[in-house]
Amino acid sequence: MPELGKYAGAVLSSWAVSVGLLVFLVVVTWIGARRSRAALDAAEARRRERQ
Amino acid sequence: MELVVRNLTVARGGVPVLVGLGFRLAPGGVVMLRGPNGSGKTTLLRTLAGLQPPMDGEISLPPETIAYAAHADGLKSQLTVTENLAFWAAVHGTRDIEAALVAMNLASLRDRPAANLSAGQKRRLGLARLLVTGRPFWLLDEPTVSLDTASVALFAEAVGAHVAGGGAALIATHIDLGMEAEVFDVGPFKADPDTPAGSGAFDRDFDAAFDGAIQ
Amino acid sequence: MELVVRNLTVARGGVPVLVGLGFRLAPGGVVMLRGPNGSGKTTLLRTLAGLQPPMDGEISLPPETIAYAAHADGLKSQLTVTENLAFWAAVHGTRDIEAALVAMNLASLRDRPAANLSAGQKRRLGLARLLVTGRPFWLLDEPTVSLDTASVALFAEAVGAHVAGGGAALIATHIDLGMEAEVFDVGPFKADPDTPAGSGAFDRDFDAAFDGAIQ
Amino acid sequence: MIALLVRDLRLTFRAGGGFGLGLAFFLIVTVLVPFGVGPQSDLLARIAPGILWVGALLACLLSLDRIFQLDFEDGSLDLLATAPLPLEGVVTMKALAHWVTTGLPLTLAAPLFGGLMSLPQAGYFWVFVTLLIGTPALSMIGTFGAALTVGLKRGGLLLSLLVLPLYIPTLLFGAETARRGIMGMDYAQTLAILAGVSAGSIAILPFAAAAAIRINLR
Amino acid sequence: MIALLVRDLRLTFRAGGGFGLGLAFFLIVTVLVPFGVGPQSDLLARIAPGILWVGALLACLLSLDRIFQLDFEDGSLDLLATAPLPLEGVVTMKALAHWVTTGLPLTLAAPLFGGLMSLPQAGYFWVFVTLLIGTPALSMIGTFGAALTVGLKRGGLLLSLLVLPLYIPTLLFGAETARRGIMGMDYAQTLAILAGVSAGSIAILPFAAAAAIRINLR
Amino acid sequence: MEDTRVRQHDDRWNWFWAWANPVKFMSWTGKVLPWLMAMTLVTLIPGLVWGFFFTPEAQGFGSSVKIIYVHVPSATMAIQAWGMMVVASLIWLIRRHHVGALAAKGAALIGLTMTAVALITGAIWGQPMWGTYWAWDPRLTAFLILFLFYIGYMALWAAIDDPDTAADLTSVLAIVGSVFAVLSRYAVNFWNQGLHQGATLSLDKEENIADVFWLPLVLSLVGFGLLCLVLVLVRTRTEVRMRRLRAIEMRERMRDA
Ligand code: HEM
Ligand SMILES: Nc1ncnc2c1ncn2[C@@H]1O[C@H](COP(=O)(O)OP(=O)(O)OP(=O)(O)O)[C@@H](O)[C@H]1O
Ligand SMILES: Nc1ncnc2c1ncn2[C@@H]1O[C@H](COP(=O)(O)OP(=O)(O)OP(=O)(O)O)[C@@H](O)[C@H]1O
Ligand SMILES: [Mg+2]
Ligand SMILES: [Mg+2]
Repeated sequence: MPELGKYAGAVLSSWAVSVGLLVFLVVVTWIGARRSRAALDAAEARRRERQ
Repeated sequence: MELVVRNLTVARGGVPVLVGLGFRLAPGGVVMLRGPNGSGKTTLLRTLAGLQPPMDGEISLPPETIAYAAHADGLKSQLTVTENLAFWAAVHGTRDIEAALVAMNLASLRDRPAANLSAGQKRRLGLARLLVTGRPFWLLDEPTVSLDTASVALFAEAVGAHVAGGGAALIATHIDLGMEAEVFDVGPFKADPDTPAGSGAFDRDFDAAFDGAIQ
Repeated sequence: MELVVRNLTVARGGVPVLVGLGFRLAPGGVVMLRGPNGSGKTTLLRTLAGLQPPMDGEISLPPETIAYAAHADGLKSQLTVTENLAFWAAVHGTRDIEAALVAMNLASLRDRPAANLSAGQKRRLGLARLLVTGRPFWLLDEPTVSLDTASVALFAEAVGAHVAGGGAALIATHIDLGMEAEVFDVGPFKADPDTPAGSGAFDRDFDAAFDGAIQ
Repeated sequence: MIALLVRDLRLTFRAGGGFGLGLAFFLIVTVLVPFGVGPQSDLLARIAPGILWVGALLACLLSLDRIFQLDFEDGSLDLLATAPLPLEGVVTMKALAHWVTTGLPLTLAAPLFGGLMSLPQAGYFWVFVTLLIGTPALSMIGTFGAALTVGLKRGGLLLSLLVLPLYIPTLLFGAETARRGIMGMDYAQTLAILAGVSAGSIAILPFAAAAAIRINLR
Repeated sequence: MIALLVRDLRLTFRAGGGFGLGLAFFLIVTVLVPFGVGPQSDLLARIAPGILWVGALLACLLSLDRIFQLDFEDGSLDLLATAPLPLEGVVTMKALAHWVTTGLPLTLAAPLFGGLMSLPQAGYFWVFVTLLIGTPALSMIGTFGAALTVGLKRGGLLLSLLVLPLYIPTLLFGAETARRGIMGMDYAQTLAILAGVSAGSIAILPFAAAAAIRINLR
Repeated sequence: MEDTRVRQHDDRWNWFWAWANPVKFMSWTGKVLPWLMAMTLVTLIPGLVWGFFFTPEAQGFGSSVKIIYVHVPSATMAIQAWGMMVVASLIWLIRRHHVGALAAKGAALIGLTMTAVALITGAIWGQPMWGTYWAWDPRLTAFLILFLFYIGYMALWAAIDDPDTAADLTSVLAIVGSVFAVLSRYAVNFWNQGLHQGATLSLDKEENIADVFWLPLVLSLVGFGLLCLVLVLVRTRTEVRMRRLRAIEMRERMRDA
């Protein structure tokens, strides 16, 4: 852990927020991708069944 | 002076609804559009009216000859009968609203605000609006919704008069209007949900890709 | 367990619309309400449902036995079929929505948002809502507006099942639903515009005053 | 009754339900004011609590017509009126749902947006507290106004006009308490009145609102 | 085309047309702000031009959804789109009607309401002039936003959200010019840009708005 | 009547646009994505770790200079994402390639998040540097407006049911909005003079320490760029699937009807 001195609060909180938001974005994107893939696979299967 | 539709595909939300439609409507003709709920009658009429682009096929008619009416009549309840009509006449560059008032038996109501008209009278005013457009081809979408039997007869009469005068009408309706007309059932042209058609490249390519994967 | 109406006067905007109505509806009965546009069918149904007070006369029925449906079904398009039904069940203090889902052939659609239902399916969901209220008397106002023939038949069937199970229905409609029913025409009860009736004291007093002044 | 609250919250949070729009409007008002009056932070600091209150009030106001309008249009309101629930309870639940989806987020966001207005340190606390006490009154009064105008075609602006005078006491005492709190003056009295206004509204207005709905459905 | 303008004006002035509601909202905002920030007249005088501009902008904003919504609902918009009028012209007339019924009254009323905000003497002139030049841009931009959201069920608040960022340049230059004018500073440049924003909006946005309507009717 | 439907253009760029065919897009992105993800990991993580742990304090900034490694890349990406959205919207409006519209839709949330990161880190940095979390500095103001644009743009997408209509309208909004965003940026200069750093890194005036700060910054800039690229591609793929899913569901509904 580097020595941050009097700016420790600012540095740590801004990094925490940034990393947090980035992780949030990645997770949201990942969940969305998985959901859409599952839903579409089910729908394509239904469609194929009909043919 | 004829409305000719050839091999027309109309779409709703990018998905074809009716495929390969063809018919013609000549002056003096009335065509009743039939089909179950959701079969695409409204979509077809809006496409013919130029409100949405056709997905495929051809619509040929002389320019600016179509008057479209959904069941909303475009009447302003705060304006009087005359003001309503005069506005639409001005928009269409015609001036004479007297003839339309007389034809639709509205002359005695000319200064009533549209808000105070009964449902049947409103419908007559809507038809008068079609008259002042001066356009021969009427496209009517469920024009008799929640009209009683008497009002329906009145409506049929008015359409008859227009047609007798060289006009033509295409009417989407579920009920029997009791007028002499050709019936055009859209049922047979229903798009097969499983064979995507038209130029909406998105789905066609997809189906091809997925079907390819299976075969 | 019978809905009895005696000498009823219903009013719209303070003006009597139907005067001196009387009829009775027993379990197992279906009554079709007939009458031209503006004759007061909607007004009558809303009065029976308790949404507006009668102007005069008497409505007798056991408390909390009426389920009312205008053509708007009170469905939320963002909620699924189950969520919609469960809500109305909770409001009416019933719990079991399964029976209603099965009865209306909606079980396979249970997780669809209402927005994605076709018109006929929506109507079925509306009827399922009536079922979960657990109330015997259905008051239906133009329930088949813009339904096609197939959907109308389906609807008639559902009402038939309810009635066979000891329910009763009062239906205002312009079209023929093709079911066995008593017809009640409101025409003869139409209020005469010139003879003020009921307890709407305002008009009656005025009329009296002015008539007095002239004589 | 709980079912009604749950349904309303669910509807608001689903796509297209309009959650967050009130918040967005609040943000936009607090952003616009500096654009209007200029960027000097001393000036902004002085008007900040007042403007935050006015912004929250306007944001609340604009979301009022949703309270009953959708239920009226799709017929749910008719059905609720014929259901075995007291209409007073329905109205209260509607007001509560409105507060949870509008008043509460506004209260939580106000200290945040205060930063944009150079709100002084003590202000964060006081704006938060006064809004927390005041917004229930805004929701309840607004529900009453919405009940009065339900069924009118373009009731939106009329609703604003009806409700705004009713909002003035809440605004006055809310903003004044916040200002006094920030400046370290005696705030007990105005705070008590603010709380009184809230409590009074919640006690009385459900009956008035239910009566208004009954009349409007007639 | 003129017929359309005449009809729109007539509709607004008839009972229930909503003329005056924008004005009333403007009045209420200017009344609320003193309640919010407190009655000190020096403070009010400093923020007066900015608040008047913000108030006018909000009042304008809230009347936007009327521009097309009623015509859309009763089917007139479909019929206008099939009529032999260019849709760009229709849109321009709609914006003009909106300006005549909202922007112009606001401009005329602003100096009047300025009194409530202790607006300094010179301010009457400057608020009037900048609003006169700026409100046409507000109407035109608003018409574009209304065209984007026509047909959406509860488009009102979404419309505000979309339009407000677009209003920022107008507001900035308008309020800044008024402030500079009042303080006797050099205003030529900002005034010229304000006029440019107005002219540019009127020149370009009718096309974007007409395109949006065509898409929405599809 | 004139046939107004948009035909596929035929010109010598067709080979290029073929990549935007949804099926082809799904297949090539599926192949490229793993590589891009790997590259993201090997730039972003070292860049951030270097920036956080192994940079010295800067004169005048102290250790707070470390904020720059999240602040500047996110600010850059916020602007890039908007630029990408506008270009993708134009592609949709002009060439009617669905992937264009869907990519624009996918980029919006990324842009919004990056804008939020830049705003928040900037605000936190402002407290020690300028003594205030927020000042109406032109660059800060412009970012706030950008933030509002992103919200409005996403709200419009969410509000419209029909995907093609939504694509058209949001594209028009993105283009008109850009004009007004530039105008606002210009406007705030008249209104307030700024506190914010100029366009050049104030640090690199002192040549000898410049590299110490510059290299990790470049590395994290590249890392952020790659991350955003990966996210845009993944989100676009999601949107393509959702669009396809919608079409299938509509066809099912048609069959039921
Ligand atoms: C909410 C507040 C802030 C916002 C929205 C913001 C936004 C931005 C933007 C948009 C850039 C330009 C990135 C680019 O052009 O690629 C930037 C760069 C930068 N910011 Fe900030 N900033 C904020 C606060 C601060 C603060 C408080 C500091 C430190 C005192 C700071 C230091 C820097 C530095 C050193 C750069 C790099 C300048 C360059 O060479 O381009 N920022 N910021
Ligand atoms: N807003 C919409 N978005 C997407 N698809 C829609 C929309 N409205 C209708 N559809 C679908 O488009 C198809 C055609 O609808 P259309 O309204 O043209 O039918 P219609 O024949 O007029 O039916 P009705 O007799 O009920 O009026 C239907 O399958 C319907 O599900
Ligand atoms: N909002 C209103 N205010 C005042 N009078 C009204 C209002 N709505 C309808 N009326 C009048 O009340 C009378 C009864 O209307 P009601 O809606 O009950 O008729 P209905 O039989 O249901 O007609 P329809 O078959 O058209 O539905 C009509 O004469 C009508 O003109
Ligand atoms: Mg139809
Ligand atoms: Mg009726």
